[in-house]
Amino acid sequence: MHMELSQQDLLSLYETMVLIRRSEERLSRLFADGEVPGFLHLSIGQEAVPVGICAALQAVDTVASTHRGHGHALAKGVDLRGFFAEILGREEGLCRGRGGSIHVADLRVGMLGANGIVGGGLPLALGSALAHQVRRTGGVAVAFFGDGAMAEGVLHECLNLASLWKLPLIFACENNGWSEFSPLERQFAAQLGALGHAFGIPAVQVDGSDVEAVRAAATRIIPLARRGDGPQILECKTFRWRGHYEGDPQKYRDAGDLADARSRDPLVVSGARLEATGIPAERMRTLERAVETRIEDAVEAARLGREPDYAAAAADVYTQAAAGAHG
Amino acid sequence: MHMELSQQDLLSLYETMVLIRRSEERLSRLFADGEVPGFLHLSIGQEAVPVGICAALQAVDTVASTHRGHGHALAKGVDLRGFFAEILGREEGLCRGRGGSIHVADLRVGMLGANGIVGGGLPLALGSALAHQVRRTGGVAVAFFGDGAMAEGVLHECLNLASLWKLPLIFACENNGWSEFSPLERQFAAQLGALGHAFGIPAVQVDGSDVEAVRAAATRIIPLARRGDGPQILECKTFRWRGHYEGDPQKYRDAGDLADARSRDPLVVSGARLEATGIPAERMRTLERAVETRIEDAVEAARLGREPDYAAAAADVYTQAAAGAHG
Amino acid sequence: MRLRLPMYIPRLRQALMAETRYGMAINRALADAMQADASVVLFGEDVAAPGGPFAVTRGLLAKFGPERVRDTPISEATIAGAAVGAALGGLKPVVEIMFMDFVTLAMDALVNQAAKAHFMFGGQCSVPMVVRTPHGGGLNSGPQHSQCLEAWFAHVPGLKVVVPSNPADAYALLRAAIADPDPVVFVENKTLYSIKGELADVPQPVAIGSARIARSGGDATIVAYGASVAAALKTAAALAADGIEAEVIDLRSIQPWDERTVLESVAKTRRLIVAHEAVTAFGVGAEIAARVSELAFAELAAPVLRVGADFMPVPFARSLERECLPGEADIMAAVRRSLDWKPNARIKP
Amino acid sequence: MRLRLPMYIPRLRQALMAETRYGMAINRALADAMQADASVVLFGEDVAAPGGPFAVTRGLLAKFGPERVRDTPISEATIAGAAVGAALGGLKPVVEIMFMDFVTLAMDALVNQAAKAHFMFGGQCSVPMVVRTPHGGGLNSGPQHSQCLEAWFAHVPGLKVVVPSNPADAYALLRAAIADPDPVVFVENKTLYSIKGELADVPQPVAIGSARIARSGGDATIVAYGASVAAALKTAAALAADGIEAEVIDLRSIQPWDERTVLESVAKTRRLIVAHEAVTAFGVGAEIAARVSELAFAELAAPVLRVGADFMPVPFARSLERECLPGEADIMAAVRRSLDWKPNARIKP
Ligand SMILES: Cc1ncc(C[n+]2csc(CCOP(=O)(O)OP(=O)(O)O)c2C)c(N)n1
Ligand SMILES: Cc1ncc(C[n+]2csc(CCOP(=O)(O)OP(=O)(O)O)c2C)c(N)n1
Ligand SMILES: [Mg+2]
Ligand SMILES: [Mg+2]
Repeated sequence: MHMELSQQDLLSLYETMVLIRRSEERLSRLFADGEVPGFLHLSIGQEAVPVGICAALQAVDTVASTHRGHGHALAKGVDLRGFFAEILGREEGLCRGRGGSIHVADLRVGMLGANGIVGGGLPLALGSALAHQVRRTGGVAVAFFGDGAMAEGVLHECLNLASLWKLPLIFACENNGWSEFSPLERQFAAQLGALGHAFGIPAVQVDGSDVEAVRAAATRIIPLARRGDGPQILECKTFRWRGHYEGDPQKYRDAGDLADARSRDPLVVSGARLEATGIPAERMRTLERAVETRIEDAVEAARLGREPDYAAAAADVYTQAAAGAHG
Repeated sequence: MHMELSQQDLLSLYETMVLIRRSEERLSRLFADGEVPGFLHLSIGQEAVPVGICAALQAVDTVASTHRGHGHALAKGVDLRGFFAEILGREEGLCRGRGGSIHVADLRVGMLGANGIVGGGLPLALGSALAHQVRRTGGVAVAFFGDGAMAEGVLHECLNLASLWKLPLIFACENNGWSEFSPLERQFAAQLGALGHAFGIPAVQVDGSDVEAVRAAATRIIPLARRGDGPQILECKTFRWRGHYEGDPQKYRDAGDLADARSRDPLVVSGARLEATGIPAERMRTLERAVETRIEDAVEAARLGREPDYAAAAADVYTQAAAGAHG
Repeated sequence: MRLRLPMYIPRLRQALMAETRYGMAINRALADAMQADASVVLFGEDVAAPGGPFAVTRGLLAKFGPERVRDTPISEATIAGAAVGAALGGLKPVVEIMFMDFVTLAMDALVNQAAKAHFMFGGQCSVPMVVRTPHGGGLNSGPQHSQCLEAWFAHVPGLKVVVPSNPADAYALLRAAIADPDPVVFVENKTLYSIKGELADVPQPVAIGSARIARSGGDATIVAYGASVAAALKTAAALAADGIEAEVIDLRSIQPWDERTVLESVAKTRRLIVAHEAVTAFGVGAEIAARVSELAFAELAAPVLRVGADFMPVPFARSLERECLPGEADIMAAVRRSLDWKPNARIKP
Repeated sequence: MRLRLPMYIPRLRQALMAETRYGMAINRALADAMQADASVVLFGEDVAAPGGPFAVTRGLLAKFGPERVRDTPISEATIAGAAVGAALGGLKPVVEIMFMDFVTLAMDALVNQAAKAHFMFGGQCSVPMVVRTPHGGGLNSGPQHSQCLEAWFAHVPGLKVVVPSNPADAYALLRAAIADPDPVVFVENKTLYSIKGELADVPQPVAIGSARIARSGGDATIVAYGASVAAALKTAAALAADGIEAEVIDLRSIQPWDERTVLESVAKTRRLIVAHEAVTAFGVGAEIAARVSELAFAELAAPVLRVGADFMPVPFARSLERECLPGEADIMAAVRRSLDWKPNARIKP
């Protein structure tokens, strides 16, 4: 179906998925211990989507993310220490402790931010794609959004405008079947593909638990957007293992649905594939341990981090001290 | 293609179209003479759409209109004197001179108002349809909207929600090919029918210059919505003869486009059809003169009307005097 | 009808004045209103089957069925717009916007449609709808989940705005809002959902636009609303230990607001502090300060002082958020500044 | 750089200080900014081929091509949101929302995204975008095409808000807004588009946040912005005939606003009237009145008075709209009230 990846490439995808999985598992424990302020939305079970897509991106490319954005951030290569420090609310955080999990951003690597507004990333990505087009950067923009976001009117506006302007924009839907506590079938009456079709935007559906499949699809369609063919839709069917947020008891979800979700573990899928390539089990364990070490290092650094600087925050409402008073 | 109308029915449709045409022509002259404050958006050339659709409605049914709403208002049966008095800014106006052309409403006949916000009528109509459904009124709601409004996100949200909730809602698109000064092809990348299809909403396209065709389609689909089959789309291809607003020199429009528009005059189409039924020319002229007389009467009454009552307006910000002060 | 309770029957009083959480008081108000009036319907994101993101609408779907209690997709513009149409169609919709930050997506329906229909259509119709929405920080939810935007709505003729500070008011004001013929923005401070307070079996009605004197005093007036009322009351208690008696007024309604009660208090205390969680600049306090500074110019012994959030998006980290949002200490400092104000103190620009 | 013109060369002065309409000054600012900086792009409804609904962007498509000057569909939320993304991507978008009433559809992008990105991302990036939008009545456009909603934006930390009152300021403030690294809401009063004023060939820059003393005087201060500046100046001229010298301050920027200039004036005149076209209640004037009442408490000889639109949606009919919107007579009445104010006048609640 798609071209074979080298063992090395596959391993690298696997490694990033492990990084996301272990980071979020670590965050879950930190959250339970009261070390993470605010909400925490984990993407465990969905790792193949950001990893597969970001593997097909270049440094110049940009991504706009969602409230469930850890995977997008890590796959796009944000600084790991800055990532943990942000979520723990430290001065050393990517956003100096002002944003938290739901606003993790690292503009240096083209990660335009997680977003607290469902659908909020769509027009941002569209604007970013416009910048790529006008400035001829050769880049594309990716808008990640969930199945729940499909109900927001802004999706429609963005499909239309992206199509009219032939923008280098990838609509990357992470369809995990849930909007918070409500299942997709009570949230959205259309198929994204049909919708794209109406706007003349090609759409591909892919198994979002299979990182190779996601990467293959992304690798096929992103160059189309890049060369000026206009926007592309990539819908990834995926599974949310955890609650909507940490602490969500998921009473609305029956055991069958949860079991279904866990039956397709992207790590297991890729792990098996790797095993089949004859990779030594030891090499896998080494890789996993190396990832865990990096994470522990980042967590420790974050814990030792400073309280965010309030005066600096107050001075950062505008880019430079404005004349006059604000109140 | 559609069932034959009796001469009497056809005449009645024709009469309402004449009422709209002559009313707007009269408004155009009053506007040129400085008697109409504000903007004026005329629907000359588009009369068959509201007349054909409203002919298939019942008294309980409701319509939400647009900035180009005179036709919807008159076809739904608003009071003619109140209509002119409103547009001339008189106390006797339907809205006591507070709304004007762009806000003409007559709740008594289920006309929920012209609307200054493009797309603004869509969720209003959806809510009205919800009320019909919950209160089991047996009614349906109609959302009139232009082709330009299709780009607003709220259309998407309303298609989705109406489909999910199987609301008795008619999406009535008046596709005249123009959004103000911009042609449809630079405004919208999709076909409405395909969009409806994506949401599982049946869509019909019809010649919006042929009142019989519009009525026939409306008569076919409105009962479906009424009996609980859910929302329906009726797209009417029509022509805007005048500028976007009165005073618009239409420099953006070439002569061919204007000639095209005028080549399909709903009055001529229906007039010819009536003639073919053997109706005496005299009867037609009598009808026209009667309409003109009604209009002149309404204009005269409006001219003699009072200045709107400012104190009454100030007291009408809320339904009843609220405790305390507002500022 | 309110039962007057003889104070010498404490057991009965207990029974009739049960402790209820703020969130549950709202739940009961919704249930009672729906019971009393079949035209009241509820819709919003996750309000039906899941019972609401803050469990405020729990049980209502089971009680009133899927026709009247509905989950919507994530479509705030249409939730609000549909409420307007439903209200015009004879229903009394109560809709929820999950966080006040998301009203940004529903402003057209609220401001251009709901607020204006009664006036703009010459009084032909009313728009009896309620938008419930939680505002405020304190949960480290960050810049896009913590805003207090009620000043926007107070600036729009045609909308009413209420912000209850306790369970009894939450109940009574929600009933009043649902009964009101006009659109009401009903603002719930998220940190209040779990606080407890007394709620009578037959609760006393509260009129929209009427403030409540939460504590009497003659030395200074503190006007507050929502979560800031508790902070004001704590401040007043601390001041009382020093022999200073602050009067605390719980505004309850922002639009209309109870000018008379505030002015009467200021006529007595000659000092006014306005406290709210919203950003100070261009906030609700500005209107109150401006109005009282005008009408009570001669009575004021010190300038009206305002306490609100610092001028920044509500930051995420605990220490940042705590410092940004106003608290007891800020209200205390303002009261002290007011009391210490010297008539010939001259603050240079 | 500003050319200092020798006043004895009137012909040269004429040449360099041509009369320009407000709308054309904006057009020229756009053209000059686009000429100077290839990253400036323009998009909005009917701004390109049709040249803008008020002809403000006429000719720019021809000059700068379809890549940089674009017509959009009717999608306000996405226009504003795309501007944020484009700004993050290295462009300097200037977008148009055709009437300020339609910003109701674009609030999320402006308030939750544009305003917060710089702060919320820890200063990593800026959002150099401008939203141009016309506000105000006077054209009998009715309740949904006449609103002045600038107070909303002034309440949002992270946004800047400017409202020029004349062609020279329109030019200079638009250049400043485009050059500014932060999001600026640039508000144009529709009735001003056709007014004429001088605009130098090399116009003097104006800093956002700096007010302008439009007329000097020692008896009372009138602070105004936008279209109300002309009314204030006319009022001042009429007062001068009676020997009363009012100082008129054109605020120009609402957020930030030039507190210092206002306080300095009030220190001199001891009387302040704030005038704007927006609804008085919870409007921009409330903040200015509250702030000055606090900081200049000891200096004020009379309460700060506010003049704004009456509390209602802007009505359609000519007589209604005229009566609703504030004018010279209202400003005059307020100045007189201020001047006549007796120290022991006591207004009962
Ligand atoms: C505009 C807006 N409305 C509502 C919410 C509350 N909310 C946060 S996540 C969410 C569900 C999103 O579902 P989906 O897009 O499928 O993403 P997932 O959580 O499944 O990753 C909702 C309703 C929000 N953050 N923003
Ligand atoms: C939300 C909003 N955006 C923009 C406008 C300005 N406007 C008024 S009519 C119009 C074009 C509408 O085109 P269409 O929907 O096709 O209706 P038509 O005028 O052709 O009847 C525009 C852009 C508006 N009134 N409301
Ligand atoms: Mg989902
Ligand atoms: Mg059209």
